[in-house]
Amino acid sequence: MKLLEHQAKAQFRQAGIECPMGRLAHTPAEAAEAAREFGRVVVKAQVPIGGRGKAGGVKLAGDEEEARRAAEQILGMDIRGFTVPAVLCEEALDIARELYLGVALDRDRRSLVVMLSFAGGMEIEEVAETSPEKIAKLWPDPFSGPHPFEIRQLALDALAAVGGEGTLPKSKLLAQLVPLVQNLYSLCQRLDATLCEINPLVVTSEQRLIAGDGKVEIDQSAEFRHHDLVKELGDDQEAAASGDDPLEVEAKRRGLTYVHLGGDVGVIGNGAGLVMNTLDLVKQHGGEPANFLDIGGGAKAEVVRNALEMVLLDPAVKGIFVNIFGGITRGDEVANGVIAARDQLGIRVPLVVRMTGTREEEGRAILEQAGIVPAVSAPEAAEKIVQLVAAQGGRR
Amino acid sequence: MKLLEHQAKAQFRQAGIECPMGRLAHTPAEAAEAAREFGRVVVKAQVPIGGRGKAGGVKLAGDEEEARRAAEQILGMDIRGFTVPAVLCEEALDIARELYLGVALDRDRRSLVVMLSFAGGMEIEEVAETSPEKIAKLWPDPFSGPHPFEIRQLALDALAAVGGEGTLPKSKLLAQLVPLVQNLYSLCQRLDATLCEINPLVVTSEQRLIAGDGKVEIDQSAEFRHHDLVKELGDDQEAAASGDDPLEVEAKRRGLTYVHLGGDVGVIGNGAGLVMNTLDLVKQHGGEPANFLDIGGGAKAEVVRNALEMVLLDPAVKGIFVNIFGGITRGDEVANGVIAARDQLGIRVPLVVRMTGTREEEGRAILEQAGIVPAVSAPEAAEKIVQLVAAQGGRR
Amino acid sequence: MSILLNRESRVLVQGMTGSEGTFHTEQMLAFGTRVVAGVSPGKGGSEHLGLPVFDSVQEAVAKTSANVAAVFVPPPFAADAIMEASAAGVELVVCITELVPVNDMVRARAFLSRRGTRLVGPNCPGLMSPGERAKVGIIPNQNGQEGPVGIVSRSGTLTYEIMQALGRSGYGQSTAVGIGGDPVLGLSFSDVLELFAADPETGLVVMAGEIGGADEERAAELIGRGYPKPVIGFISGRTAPPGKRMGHAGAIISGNTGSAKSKVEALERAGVQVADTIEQIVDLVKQRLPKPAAV
Amino acid sequence: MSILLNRESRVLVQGMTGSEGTFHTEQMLAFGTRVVAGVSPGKGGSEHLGLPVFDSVQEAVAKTSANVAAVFVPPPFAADAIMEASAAGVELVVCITELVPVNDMVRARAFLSRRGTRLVGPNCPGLMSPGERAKVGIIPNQNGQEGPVGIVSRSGTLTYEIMQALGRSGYGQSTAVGIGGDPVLGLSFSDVLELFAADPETGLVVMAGEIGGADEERAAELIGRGYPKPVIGFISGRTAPPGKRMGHAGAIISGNTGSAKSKVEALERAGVQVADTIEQIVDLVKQRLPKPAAV
Repeated sequence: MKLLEHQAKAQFRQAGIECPMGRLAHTPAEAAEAAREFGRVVVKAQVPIGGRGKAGGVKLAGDEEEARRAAEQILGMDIRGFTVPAVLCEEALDIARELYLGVALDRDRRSLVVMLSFAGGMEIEEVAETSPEKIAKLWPDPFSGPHPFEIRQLALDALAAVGGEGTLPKSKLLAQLVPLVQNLYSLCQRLDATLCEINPLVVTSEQRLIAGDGKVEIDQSAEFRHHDLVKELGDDQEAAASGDDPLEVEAKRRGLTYVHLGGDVGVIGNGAGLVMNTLDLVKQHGGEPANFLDIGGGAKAEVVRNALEMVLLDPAVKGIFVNIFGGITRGDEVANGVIAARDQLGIRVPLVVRMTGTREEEGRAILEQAGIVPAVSAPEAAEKIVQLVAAQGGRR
Repeated sequence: MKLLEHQAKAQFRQAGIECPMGRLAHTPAEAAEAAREFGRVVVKAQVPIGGRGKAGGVKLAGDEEEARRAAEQILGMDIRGFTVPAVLCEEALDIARELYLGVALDRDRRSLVVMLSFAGGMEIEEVAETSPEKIAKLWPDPFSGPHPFEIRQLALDALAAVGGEGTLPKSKLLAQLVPLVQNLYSLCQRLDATLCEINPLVVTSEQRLIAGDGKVEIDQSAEFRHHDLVKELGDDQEAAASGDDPLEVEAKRRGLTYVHLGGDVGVIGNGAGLVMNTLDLVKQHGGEPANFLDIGGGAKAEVVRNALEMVLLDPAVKGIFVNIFGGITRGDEVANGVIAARDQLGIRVPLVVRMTGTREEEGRAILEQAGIVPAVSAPEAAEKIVQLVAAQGGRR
Repeated sequence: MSILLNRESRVLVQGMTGSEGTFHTEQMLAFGTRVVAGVSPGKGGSEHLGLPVFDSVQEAVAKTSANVAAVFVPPPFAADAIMEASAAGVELVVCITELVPVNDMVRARAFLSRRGTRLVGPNCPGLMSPGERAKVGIIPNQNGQEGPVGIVSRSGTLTYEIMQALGRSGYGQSTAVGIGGDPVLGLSFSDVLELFAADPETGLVVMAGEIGGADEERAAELIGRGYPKPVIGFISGRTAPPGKRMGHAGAIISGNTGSAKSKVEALERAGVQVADTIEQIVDLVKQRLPKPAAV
Repeated sequence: MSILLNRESRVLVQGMTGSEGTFHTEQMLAFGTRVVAGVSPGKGGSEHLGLPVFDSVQEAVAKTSANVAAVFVPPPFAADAIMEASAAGVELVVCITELVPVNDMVRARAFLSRRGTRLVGPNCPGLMSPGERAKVGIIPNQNGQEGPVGIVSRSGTLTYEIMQALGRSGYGQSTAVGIGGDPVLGLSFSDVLELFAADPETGLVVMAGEIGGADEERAAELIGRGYPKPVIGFISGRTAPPGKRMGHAGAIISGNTGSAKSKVEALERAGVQVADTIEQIVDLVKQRLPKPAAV
């Protein structure tokens, strides 16, 4: 899950990382109060998506009145599909320079990578593309974490990449970065995060390093180790996620790996590769997939029923293509699930089931007995479902 | 520093290690209260030394009255030189078996070692000598700590060493030991301890593992990382340490590495090896060293003054032998310190200074100018001081 | 011949006594695999499916000389099981378990790389060497057919599809390897391609990638430097919209990186023919390897 | 000839700009040591004692090809400095710093052993190869005298005493090594004895141990298996009462383990003559090595 800025910063603070003083405001009055407390403040929309600044979701306010007005403008605003439920009001920092500091999963190195750049701020993504040499990198041993000497070298490398022009003295930089990077890396490991990012990492005019913004993404597979936190943060995010696709929200609640795609052919399969290939097949045959839904390995009948029900919640769906190749998943289980769903849910849209692999015969027998004819090959099944949906007036 | 049992257990609890319910009592009334709360209790003297049980410092009390009486007997008792200032009153466990679990520094392997034995309890030291194979050992990588699979193997090895007779089912043992060992090891690392020991680790009749007693020793060199804790625990120990040698307590306060030995020849040197050899020399020449005092490497004049003052606090001292071989320590600094001390403290006992090594000439010159004749060789100096002390009526 | 797994391989199954472990161990045995032991901490000393069960991999290896481990334990314990197998001296670990925390795998990878242990997976179907009657994992038995095609794929079910489609045209496999769909994997496409390069039975390699990551691009670089055998490529997820996470923790497109387009282009630049459909894979194999080896 | 350190050794000093670092670097230079760089994070680019100062060991090694590091940094940073030197490819690290936390050293040792870096110390006087005019550490220059005696000792000041006493009788050193008095050390007595065994200049070894630990007993085992050169032993702390910690974190007697008696007996069993006093060391050396090499 992605944490909102104020959630990320709460984690940062616990980890010993300095953040600006601030408070969350749900009303313009609360924003004004923050300005009374902190003076000049930045009012920032709390939405789980980037590009807030460009969308007008971040405003500087010099006094209470300005803070009230900024909050009025931002609260309830729509930012790329997300309605803003709250703003974070933080003391405005005296910014001498903006660095970038992030700990992220590096798939290629199969490791976390620590990235530091003196060319931080809003343009970091452009920097990453056009002058990647300006981002110094460190791949720490995952058991030891980054050693102080490695962090110092990272800082020296980042500094050398901008010709040594680091705004604050080298010794001050090194002294502050060592604990900062250690804390951020520990936090990333402790939260089982795949991303912990500070951008900008602000160098203030007093030469202190302060986290200007924060991004944290917790690995979904590891959420079982962070039940309480995920629940707490998730509840808090419900409001912020109001702009989320309601079908995807519902799927998450049901524990299903579902992506809403907007077409009219419901797709269910087992294994992400297979489901993606199924989407490709539907497209190749002229159809428009309504969704991606992977029931995963070893799915039982109940999961299949749940998946069918989920797909049918999308009113655009005019037919469903179930594509199962049994490995861990067994044909008989899937067949039972399909039949249970059809009977209990009274499914009326066309249903094409293609099934092969483990317990294929048993599964086919069950389907046939129940009057459902399974398709033999995936392309054939794709063609069939696209035809059936088209016959119902769906897109072709 | 060594933690008292109740201090160690407070650390255990914070680390997620289960301990019996209990409370510290400074008076018999408080002990009775504990019995009212917990029922049958064990009343245990809190002293920083082993062998409490044999000395009568541990008593079982069935009710409030018995607890009061036990506390009356134990409080103020002298256990191997320590006056008992407080007792820990804990619920009496229903003991099915006593295991031993410890994390300790293994000098030979240059590593922490985790030790587990089913032959735990009071006899563990005897077991270690007579049947060491009954203690299973694990040397974890210090960066990863013990992996769960390693802890399971440790448990299996310990179990095999007693023929598989482990009192509780293997799966329950493994499930409880994995987090327990991880927690104890983490605690040891977090506290910079060289020993974290649970003995006995009690298997209760409900097959739970509970820490019956606890020993923790924090590495003195690492105390700078644990200032608050060491201060807090140290204050608490002051009372308990009432039986400590007052000279050693004072030396600790002065930050000096001093051991009181009971003779009449005060010894000061730089480098533990040199000081130990100086003690050996004094003994070889028929003298009795009053103390060991190592001023360490690079000592400045002020440290030397402090050391001389410390040695003179021992009323038995009839002469002082200062033996300096300069490496990091410089002869001129030592000479200045000796003179400052003599002048400020008005030292009247004989003083033999032997000095060689770095800035030896400068140091000798300073001493000679001030009227102190430095000795040439260490044996010669040892002989001289023993003679001088004997002349004062000291032991020979 | 084959890669990674052959008839001499002695397999132990971690988590054998669980329901998935039981089912798939039966299937492995039915395929002919030399499964020699199960490992279930706390159940050591018992028997399951006629095989001895041990408390630890160390004991299992000591008693049965197992050199391959199949991991069927639940996600919270999977990385530890992988490291246990490596520490016990097992040469090849195949982790079937899905939803293993990514940072657990980062640690396990670091642990294994120090010891030189090979890992396939996690979140993978495992591998099968049909000519050797050896399988570790969950690839359906009926898909195994001896032959000259090496298959390496990120997706389990797609591997089966490809095996089945090729099999129907008479093309069996030397070894089929599902490397798994997670962001942090053991063997990569490149690693497996190098093994296939050295395997005399393998005449051609089918490499089925998907969106996300850069392993396909890395493999393309390897092939581009000169690869001794024909390679047929396939990339799934080509119609997936960018920025959407497609189930596999691995399968997400962020900007241009890891897109199907980038992968297809990289492969084609390296001289790899990339199929649009599984049927086309079969056609391309037929062109490059006109005679399927007799089975 | 010598062990560990010779006239080709290129030494960098970590913490050179501090007061101890400055003083002892001057002494090392005066002795003839090829000190090539200092390392002080944050002070890179400056000069000190006429030598370039770098921000990191990595940079210092890249620019000066240093292969030996002397560590003079304060205790909280010492273990990190040791690991930094090792990671930068330095072959020999000599840590003078005392009071380094024991668990820091446990980690540093694990780090170094993976890379094969040699460590002397911490809490040691370092080493000196007088014939090579090379010294790393704090052994007083005036004690250095070229000759056939290898010295290895746990105590700094005792090392100086022994060097001085032997020197006055005309016996100089091939190399004198103070391995340090801490519980967790780099090179052990055994490690250094093995190096002396292979050094043609070393005709005899003086080994000065002390109470605590079992390194002396281990060394006795090594010697007992057959050692090519005479060894003279010495153990300090023989009159120390048991259970008392004698300053060196290392020097504590617990029960029988690590007592002076156990060490003396182990050495004598291995055929080592153990001296009671430093004067007796000189006598024994004279017996075993009648002619001191001309200097």
